[in-house]
Amino acid sequence: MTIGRRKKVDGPNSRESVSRRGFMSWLVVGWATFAAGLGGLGAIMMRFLAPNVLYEPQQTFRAGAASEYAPGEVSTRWKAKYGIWIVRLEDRIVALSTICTHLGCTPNWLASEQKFKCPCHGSAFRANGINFEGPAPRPLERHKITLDDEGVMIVDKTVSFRQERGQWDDPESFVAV
Amino acid sequence: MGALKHIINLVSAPQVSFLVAAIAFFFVFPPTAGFERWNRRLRLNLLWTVRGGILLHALVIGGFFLSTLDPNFRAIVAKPDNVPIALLLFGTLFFLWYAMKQAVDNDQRLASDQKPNEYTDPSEPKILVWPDLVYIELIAAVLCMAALIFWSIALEAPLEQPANPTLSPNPAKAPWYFLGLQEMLVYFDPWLAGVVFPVLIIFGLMALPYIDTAPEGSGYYSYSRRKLFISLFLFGWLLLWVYLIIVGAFMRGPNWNFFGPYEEWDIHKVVPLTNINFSALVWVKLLNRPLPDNIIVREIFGIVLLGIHFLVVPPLLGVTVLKKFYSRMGNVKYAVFMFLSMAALTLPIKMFLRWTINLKYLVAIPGWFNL
Amino acid sequence: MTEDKQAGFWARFFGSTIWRSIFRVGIPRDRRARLMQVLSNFFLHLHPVSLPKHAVKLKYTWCMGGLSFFLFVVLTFTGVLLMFYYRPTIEYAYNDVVDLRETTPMGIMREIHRWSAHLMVIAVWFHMFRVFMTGSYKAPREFNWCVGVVLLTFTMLLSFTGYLLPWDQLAIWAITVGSNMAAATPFVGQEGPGVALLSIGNVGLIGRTSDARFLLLGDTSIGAGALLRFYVFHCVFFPLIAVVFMAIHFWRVRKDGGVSGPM
Amino acid sequence: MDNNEQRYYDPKTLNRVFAVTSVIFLASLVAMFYYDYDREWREHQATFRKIDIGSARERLERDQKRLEQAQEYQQLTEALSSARAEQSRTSVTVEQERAELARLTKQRDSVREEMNFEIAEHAAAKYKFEQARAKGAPGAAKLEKALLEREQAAAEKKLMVEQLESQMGERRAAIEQDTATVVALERQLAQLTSRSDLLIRKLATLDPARLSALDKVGDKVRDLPGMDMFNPRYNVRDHQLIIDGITEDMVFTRVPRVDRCKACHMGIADQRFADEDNPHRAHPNLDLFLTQSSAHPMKEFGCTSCHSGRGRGTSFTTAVHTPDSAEEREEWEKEHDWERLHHWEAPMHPARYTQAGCYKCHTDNPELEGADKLNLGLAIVRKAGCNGCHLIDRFNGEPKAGPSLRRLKSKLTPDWAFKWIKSPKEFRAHTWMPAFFKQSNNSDIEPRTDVELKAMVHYLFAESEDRTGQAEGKRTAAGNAENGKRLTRARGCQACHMLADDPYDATLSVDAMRRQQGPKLVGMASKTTAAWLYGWLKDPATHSPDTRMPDLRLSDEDARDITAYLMAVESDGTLTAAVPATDERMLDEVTLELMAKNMSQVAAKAKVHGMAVEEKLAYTGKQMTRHYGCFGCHDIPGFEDEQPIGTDLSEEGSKPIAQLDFGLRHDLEHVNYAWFEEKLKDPRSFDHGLVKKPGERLLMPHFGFDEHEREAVVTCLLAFAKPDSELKKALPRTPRNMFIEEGEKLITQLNCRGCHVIDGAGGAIEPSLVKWVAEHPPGQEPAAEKEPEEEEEDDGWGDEEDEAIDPEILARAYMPPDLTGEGAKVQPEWLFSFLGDPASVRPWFEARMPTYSLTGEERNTILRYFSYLDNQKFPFEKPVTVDTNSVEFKAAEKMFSPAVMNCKSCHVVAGKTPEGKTAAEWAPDLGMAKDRLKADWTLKWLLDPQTLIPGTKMPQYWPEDGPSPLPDLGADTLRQCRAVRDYLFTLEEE
Repeated sequence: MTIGRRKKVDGPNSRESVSRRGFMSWLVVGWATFAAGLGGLGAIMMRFLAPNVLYEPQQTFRAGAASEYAPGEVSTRWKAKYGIWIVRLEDRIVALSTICTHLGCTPNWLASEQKFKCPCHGSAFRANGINFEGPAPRPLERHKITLDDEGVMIVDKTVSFRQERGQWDDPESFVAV
Repeated sequence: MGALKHIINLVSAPQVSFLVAAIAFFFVFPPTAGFERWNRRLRLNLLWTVRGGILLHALVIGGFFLSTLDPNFRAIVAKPDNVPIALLLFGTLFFLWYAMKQAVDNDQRLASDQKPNEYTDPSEPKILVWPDLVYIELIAAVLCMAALIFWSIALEAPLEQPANPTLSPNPAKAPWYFLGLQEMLVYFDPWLAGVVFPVLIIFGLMALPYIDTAPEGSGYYSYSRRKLFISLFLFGWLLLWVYLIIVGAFMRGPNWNFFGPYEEWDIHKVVPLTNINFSALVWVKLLNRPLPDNIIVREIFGIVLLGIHFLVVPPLLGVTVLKKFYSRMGNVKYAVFMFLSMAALTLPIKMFLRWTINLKYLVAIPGWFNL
Repeated sequence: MTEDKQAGFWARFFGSTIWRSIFRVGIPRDRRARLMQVLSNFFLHLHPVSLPKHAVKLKYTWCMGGLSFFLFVVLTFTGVLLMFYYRPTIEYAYNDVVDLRETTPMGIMREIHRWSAHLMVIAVWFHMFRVFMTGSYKAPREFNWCVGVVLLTFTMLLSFTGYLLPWDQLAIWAITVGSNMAAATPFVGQEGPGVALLSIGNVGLIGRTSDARFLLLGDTSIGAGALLRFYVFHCVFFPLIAVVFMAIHFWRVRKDGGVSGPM
Repeated sequence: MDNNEQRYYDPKTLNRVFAVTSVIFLASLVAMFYYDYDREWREHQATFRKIDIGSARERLERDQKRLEQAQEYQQLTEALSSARAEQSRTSVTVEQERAELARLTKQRDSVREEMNFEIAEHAAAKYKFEQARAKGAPGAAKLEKALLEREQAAAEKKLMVEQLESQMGERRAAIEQDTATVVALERQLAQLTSRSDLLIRKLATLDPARLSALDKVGDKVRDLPGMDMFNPRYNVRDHQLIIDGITEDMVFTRVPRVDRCKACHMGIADQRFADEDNPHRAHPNLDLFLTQSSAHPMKEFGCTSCHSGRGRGTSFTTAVHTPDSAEEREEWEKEHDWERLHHWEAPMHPARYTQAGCYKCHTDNPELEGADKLNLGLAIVRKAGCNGCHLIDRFNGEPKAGPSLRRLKSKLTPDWAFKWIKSPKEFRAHTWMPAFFKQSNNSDIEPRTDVELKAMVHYLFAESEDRTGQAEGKRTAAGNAENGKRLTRARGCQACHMLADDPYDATLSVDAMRRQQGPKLVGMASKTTAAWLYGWLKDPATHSPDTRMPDLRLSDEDARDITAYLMAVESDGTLTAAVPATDERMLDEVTLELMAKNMSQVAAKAKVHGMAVEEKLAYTGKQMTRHYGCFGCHDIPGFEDEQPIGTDLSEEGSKPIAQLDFGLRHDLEHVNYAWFEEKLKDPRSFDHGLVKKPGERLLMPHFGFDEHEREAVVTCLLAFAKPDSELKKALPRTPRNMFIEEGEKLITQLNCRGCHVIDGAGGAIEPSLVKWVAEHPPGQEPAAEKEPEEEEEDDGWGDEEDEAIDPEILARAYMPPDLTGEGAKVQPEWLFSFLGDPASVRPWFEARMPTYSLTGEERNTILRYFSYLDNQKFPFEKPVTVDTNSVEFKAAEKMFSPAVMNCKSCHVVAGKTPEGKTAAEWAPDLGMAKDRLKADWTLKWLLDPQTLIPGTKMPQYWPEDGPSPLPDLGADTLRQCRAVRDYLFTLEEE
């Protein structure tokens, strides 16, 4: 409405005798559609930034048989390639994510102190992934780990389990030993 | 229909079409008063009226779309990368007509001692830029964007096989805006067509305002007061650039053979292209002697001709036909103007000689200078 | 109607310090405001405040200069967007372009970019044609015409360097033909005339790995080096130069007395 | 107010124009969104979802019906509810236990928290002390004390935690005990309903009928244009395969393959979708492809590594599908807007040529199981001698396809040769000799080609060695044609030759081609003399040292009979061409033309003028023989070091289309397979309409392939492509594979599979044998004891009392032995000597292993082939030592008695034949076992004959649950077998 008034004031009306309504509606249609168009361009830009396909490395891998891991062992075998620690706890084997839940650094496993210590802000996690030191807000995530027909463990990084959501009892979050 | 197509195929061969166009050109765009009289007598100036414009557009656009009924024509024109060339063709025609129409109008006004259309009385108030100009600029931009998007939806950008340096496509073409240069490569050595000519074009264009220093005709469309420059500029732009692009894009097929617009691009087409150097032509054919061993002696006729072209003809013209022009321009401007014009003329002359006497090089000093 | 209430709100809004600090002029209600609108706006200050009548007419200018600039802007935007997905290496270049069609969201950006580029070449030509036909290159605009010729050259160079980037057969062969011309440059191209002059004793300075073509391609034939080089030329080097010349061009239009007109 | 307008345009018009412009602009943006969103896979995925839901629902329904009907399920549910009721009665205690556990847990957590602090403090104290001690700081002692305190404190807390945890454990055990029944029942029930549970879980997110209202909205919204960036259901990402191991050729480099085929072919690896329409249908051969357990799991191989096409394509056209027929093409154009994408060099093969893809990796498998068309194509290429004129990598070093022409003179007459070359099919409709003349591009110049042919024949005969009279042998009298006919059938000629009344198969197979190793034996009389034929039969090598015809060790009498029979069989057709007199003017012309290639026209003219007709014939003959490339298939004197005349076909399949010359043929589609098809149909057809001198015309001869054969050959040509994938996925170049490949080559050359089944393929003679056995039931003719030697191999069979035996079963008795598993079975030394001098395994058979003149190296090649094929430890075998006084030996001796195994009832032992059986039923001499058989194999054979040679007549004496035949040795089966084996190895031959 205000826009209309603005134009009305602006418009040199001596030459034309248009009804105010008709005059306004053309203007409103024009600018409203134009604004919508600009919004559309913005949306296109946004959409453009979200890729439809990814070329990430394989998200599932074979982690060997359960017997390859000693009781209590924290294996860093797959850390470099897949970003996974295989940890053999008392009664289960789990696949721990190597991403610190604080700000995404990669902690180090300190065997002498039996903890994962993150170099960025000092968070520390126990072998089972529970956080106990520093700013980390929640335990490390665990990934799906299952046995295939041949008894080989398959880790699937696309599925994760979070302790604070009570997902660590999900049968797919561990392999019983 | 078939016969008509066949005739068009024959006529569109550059030997014919270029020659006809080059001659007709000066009647349509007369460079001198003499040509202008002919232009009037032939009523060619009527092209630049509304009726003439309609006829012109109807002929070209109608002809173009009728031609798309022919599968061979369609196959070539419909290549995505050739679409801009069609756009260029229509655009050039329209703007040429539009500019000429306004120029002719103004010429008539000037002839009857009126001011040109563009003239505004200084006492009249100027137009404020806001909102008139910025509004139409916005409209133009938005329309242009919409047109681009629709164009992009309708036509996929071309993408062929992955680059393979061992397998050249047939024909292998430069981007369309350089097809004029590629066409020149048929007639000249790469260093000339690929390096010297482009540089000359750029410098010639830059030199233009310093050669054409006459103050009249600035700031409005006009023809008759600037006929020499407009005629020469249009000759360069329309015939030596746009025409060659169209030939290069639509009529050069496999093995860079020429194909009429309705001809199928047959990879097996064989055209005799044997050619002969000027030296051999003179020494062996005319004088009936073996070629001399000394290169300079051997090429002496070509060198002399070249000398005449660049060094003798301009002064000669300066004291005869262009006497008034020469005296107006002065030595330096006249020399630069003539050098550029004569250089531009070498292209049609060379083309013409190639078609008529199969001339390869006028002067052939291997490793140094082939022309 | 709640018009009054609204008007009150809007009036206060447009009168607020924040609004006034950003939009100095406000709604152009009168001549002065219309004048100020152009003067105080960064994007519009390229324009003069007022123009003779004929210069506002499409009939005279065809808007070709403005469209050329607009297309340059479109090309810059779409080009920057394409850079998110395109990698100029022999492993990725072609497949990234394939993906633009197959999977990349709004991959039509490539089409817009390519067709804009073609259109820009044409628009620049028509602009030059219009300027010539109105004799607008004459004094005092001689220099600006020269700047325009430089811009024309850069428009084509930009288009030409972009032609290689899809890394397909069209690209490599068009550039092969083009770049071999560089090898024919007199004196500094290995195939060019007079190349033998550039030598010290028996040592030739210009050869396969030291001529104009080599500098252009960064390689003896078109390969990974040329692709990267053309990418940098296309995306950074030439646009920068073109922008500088464009600035001069626009500046000179104003300084040389605005759009030309009859005396 | 604005009193000075200073305006040019009418604002109303401008507003109107702007409004229209904006609307167009907005429309363009909407169109752009739609264009980006409108993808084929989206529709296919939505359809697939429906199919998937339908199938899941159906399975769920079926499973629930099963549960309803299952008694176990009813019982379990009842048991569970009663157990629950029981438990709720005791719930008070359970609740108490739970509360106690919760209390303990809380306490433990609190103490554990303290413990954690203590531990951390301890670690810090430890570090401090270590540092201090290392630096020798004065406060070290104090620090050590602090450390010890910390340690103790931590230990205390730890102890407390452990105690609490053990209490918790007790509580837990108690709770578990109380709830054990219910938990166990629940678990049982879950197991029973697991299938349904899975399906319900699947459908919960998939089936709109099972979604909540809000979920339904989300389900729609997630796939809206623009919204599909947030977790879309329909996408390409989840269906994209990146194949690291198999790369794609980008000319400058190779990059991992990316296949997105699954974005549309969603059900491709799931057998449940076998009956759906494309693109949802499952792959037709999931046992071999795509599934994890198959040889080609999808994750490792993808799709385009075999099928070609553009893996990155996400639309029907850009995936570069290729239609199999004109009808399919039309359908695709209508339904999928299909067009041929010319700018992709590896389009998918049309369905009929799919097997070409196998060859990308399996280039070394001589015969690829399952790829019949490809195998046939390769066999045809070899048999037709394509590699004689065309270089083909794979066939390098193969022998020439046709017979040697070095000793032609004693066999044929020039006139017959002329007629034969001019139109070979007239004489034998199915001959492999192709036709060079009377073709579409040279029938107009017959006078000239006649002269060329005359000259060639002249050259061949002039250069031929004349051995008439030398090798004909002592053929004293005419033979008995009747007996000859019988012999040709009985001796196994049909393994390599077709005989008079043998029909050709309607469609060619690899086995049929084995039966065509040599020419069909008809019309010999019109071709050659009885004397030559007799000599040839007696000793083929004399006539042609390199011939593949083996020595059948025929007696004079047999050879005479066979000669008589073969000379009497008439040909299928007759040669009609007349032999014209030499046209001397034409001869001059041709000679001049040929000569002028190497010298000036003037010199050539002078030279030709001075030549006699004979000379001209000889000169022209040699030149034309070279021109037509006869030496490609035949060994011809004067062409020993000649190079093949044809195009290199090694990478023909990936040749760019521009390099295939279609001539003026615009009626054909310009794709490579259409060119190949046409080239095979009429090799000269691309000359059609072109003006060419005789010497410039296309030369490829006409083979007369039918459509089936052409298809096989074109498959091969498409298969001969640039190597596309990396070797690590192909057969690795291990010694084993290389030896097997080498052996296969030799075995194919010798046509061993004409008689024997080797590695699962071959035994081509079987149909002929069946036919012969049906016509001549055994017993009508005498068992030919007079033959002292014969036939390799055993495999025995037991009694067969029935008189009216099916000829097929009977024929099996006469079949040459199956050599599958030969490497594990026989001793290498024996095989080596056997191949050099085939001795008898079943001397009573008339069919016999012929003598091939194999070199020691060749014999070793075959030996290695069999050994590696069976993964034998080459070549060692421990000798078996036998203690003849052992219990085992005595027991085994007993076995031979009729009461137990009665071996002698079938087997010949030391030359003594079994009584009361026809020769067809006899089994090999057990006396040979010692030298011939491998000890391990014999043991396995005795244990389970059927596994080693399926269909053998050897009974199984130690069936798994049956009675033990040698109770003396206890129940140990292996011990018994070993005893029998050892006993066998003491037997001697006659």
